[in-house]
Amino acid sequence: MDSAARRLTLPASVESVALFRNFVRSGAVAAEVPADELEKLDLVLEEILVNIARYAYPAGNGAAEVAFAPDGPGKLYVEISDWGNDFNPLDVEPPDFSRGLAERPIGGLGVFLVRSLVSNIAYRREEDRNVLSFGFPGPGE
Amino acid sequence: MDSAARRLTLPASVESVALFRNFVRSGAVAAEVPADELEKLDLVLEEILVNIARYAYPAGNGAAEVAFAPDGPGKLYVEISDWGNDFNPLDVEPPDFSRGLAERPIGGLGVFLVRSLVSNIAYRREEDRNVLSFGFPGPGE
Amino acid sequence: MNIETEELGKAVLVKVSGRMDAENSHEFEQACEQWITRGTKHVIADLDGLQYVSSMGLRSFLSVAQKLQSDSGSLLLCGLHGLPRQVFELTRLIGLFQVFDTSQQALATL
Amino acid sequence: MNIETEELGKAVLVKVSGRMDAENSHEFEQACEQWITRGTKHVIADLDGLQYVSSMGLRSFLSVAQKLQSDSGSLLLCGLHGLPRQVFELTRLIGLFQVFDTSQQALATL
Ligand SMILES: Nc1ncnc2c1ncn2[C@@H]1O[C@H](COP(=O)(O)OP(=O)(O)O)[C@@H](O)[C@H]1O
Ligand SMILES: Nc1ncnc2c1ncn2[C@@H]1O[C@H](COP(=O)(O)OP(=O)(O)O)[C@@H](O)[C@H]1O
Repeated sequence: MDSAARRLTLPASVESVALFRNFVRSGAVAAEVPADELEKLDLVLEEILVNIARYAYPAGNGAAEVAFAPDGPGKLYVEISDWGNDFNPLDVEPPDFSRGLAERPIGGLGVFLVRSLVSNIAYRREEDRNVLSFGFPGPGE
Repeated sequence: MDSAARRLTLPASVESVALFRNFVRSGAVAAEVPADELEKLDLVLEEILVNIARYAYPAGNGAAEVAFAPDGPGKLYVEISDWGNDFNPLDVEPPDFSRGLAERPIGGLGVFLVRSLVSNIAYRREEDRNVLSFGFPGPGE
Repeated sequence: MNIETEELGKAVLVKVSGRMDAENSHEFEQACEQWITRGTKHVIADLDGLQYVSSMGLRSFLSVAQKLQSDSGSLLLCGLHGLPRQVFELTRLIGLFQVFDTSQQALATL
Repeated sequence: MNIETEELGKAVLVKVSGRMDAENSHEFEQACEQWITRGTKHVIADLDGLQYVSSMGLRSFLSVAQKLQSDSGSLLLCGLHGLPRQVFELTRLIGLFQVFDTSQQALATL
């Protein structure tokens, strides 16, 4: 990302999610992302960051990093990184929609929601870092 | 710095100073730095970050980064980086206190103030990055 | 998030408002489980005041619904709109729940 | 930062309160320069309400004092305390200015 990027690194914990959200929200407002898209952006950030907090560091403490830059009118480019287990969320299978209530697994919806709400999502492993990047807003439903 | 570090990167500009200050202040409060030291911490951050904004990037845009971690009870360890001109602020000569008002240079007090208010200040060049680190509060006057 | 509950005879009405996220969705689950252990069969979740729900909230809805169904009860939803409705639609959870406009309509089916 | 000015006969009183930093210290300089161009010789800066001053603020005080002195005037300070006093002391600027407790005391010396 170029020098217009903003970047925040915090411990990978559920408590950090609100700080990350406020950080990116300020950038989204500055980039004139439509106001009615901001809660969707919150949702995308929560899903990805809660997963990093829950799964990336089995041993406990590690960090998460969020960077963003404006990406044309009303658009934001976002990158989220961690230094945990090598993990590509784009490899997660979509939920099995054929199952009824009783058999429906309780989890497995977070990555699917993220993919539904952003554009140009991409994953790369960069040395010891997982980097997930995407554009926001998504293509619209 | 270990994984308890928080890190914020923003454009090197006077407008970013307030965001950096709030960021570090929240960490200082969490680390139980005494409340009456917080404005001194603001001052140290302003002096260093305004210098980066004014002098580090002659071509204009560049970034500044602030990281901190708790450092024992009531203490914070802080690192401030930029990717601009190779510059060691510890090489700056102290102000010439012998001059009277008319001959006194208008500038040259910022680095001196920083050195007076922090502890264990150190500079290192790390690849293309200037890193200034220090402990806060300083040793007391 | 704010939770208010009310007994309505055949069901318990649980009004959820505000933001339901990773930090607080367990509170909804706990509130429902207290009623379930006391013998409640049907819970009507009134989501009219709900602004935001993430997948951790969806987990809670699924988990409560499965518990109620396993004892021949049900979780009914009403007032779903805005982003929360979109989230239920995107994840197709909408098809697994009975969804009503108002709590009266939900109650009338029991 | 807030700036209020008042004519006191031989001097102009400039009350500065709040935080004087890199973003706003030029406002103090501008306020003083307006009076200087109108012929004011002495400025009394009342810093009783000043909580914070950084080196950019010190630059402004020095610059105004030098301008006044070059035309046989002076910048007098009063009400200096707390962190701003510490900053004037650390940088030894305190020895370059006449510093009083109150604006009356400053005015009485002119
Ligand atoms: N950052 C991560 N590191 C390792 N594994 C992950 C990460 N994020 C997600 N996963 C795995 O992918 C699965 C699907 O994630 P998700 O769709 O968010 O659903 P949920 O977390 O509710 O199970 C998780 O159950 C977990 O096994
Ligand atoms: N980050 C930096 N990069 C390059 N030069 C710097 C930097 N910081 C300070 N300097 C140089 O050091 C000098 C002293 O800085 P300082 O004590 O803050 O006083 P001032 O900025 O008011 O002159 C500056 O005038 C500038 O020439």
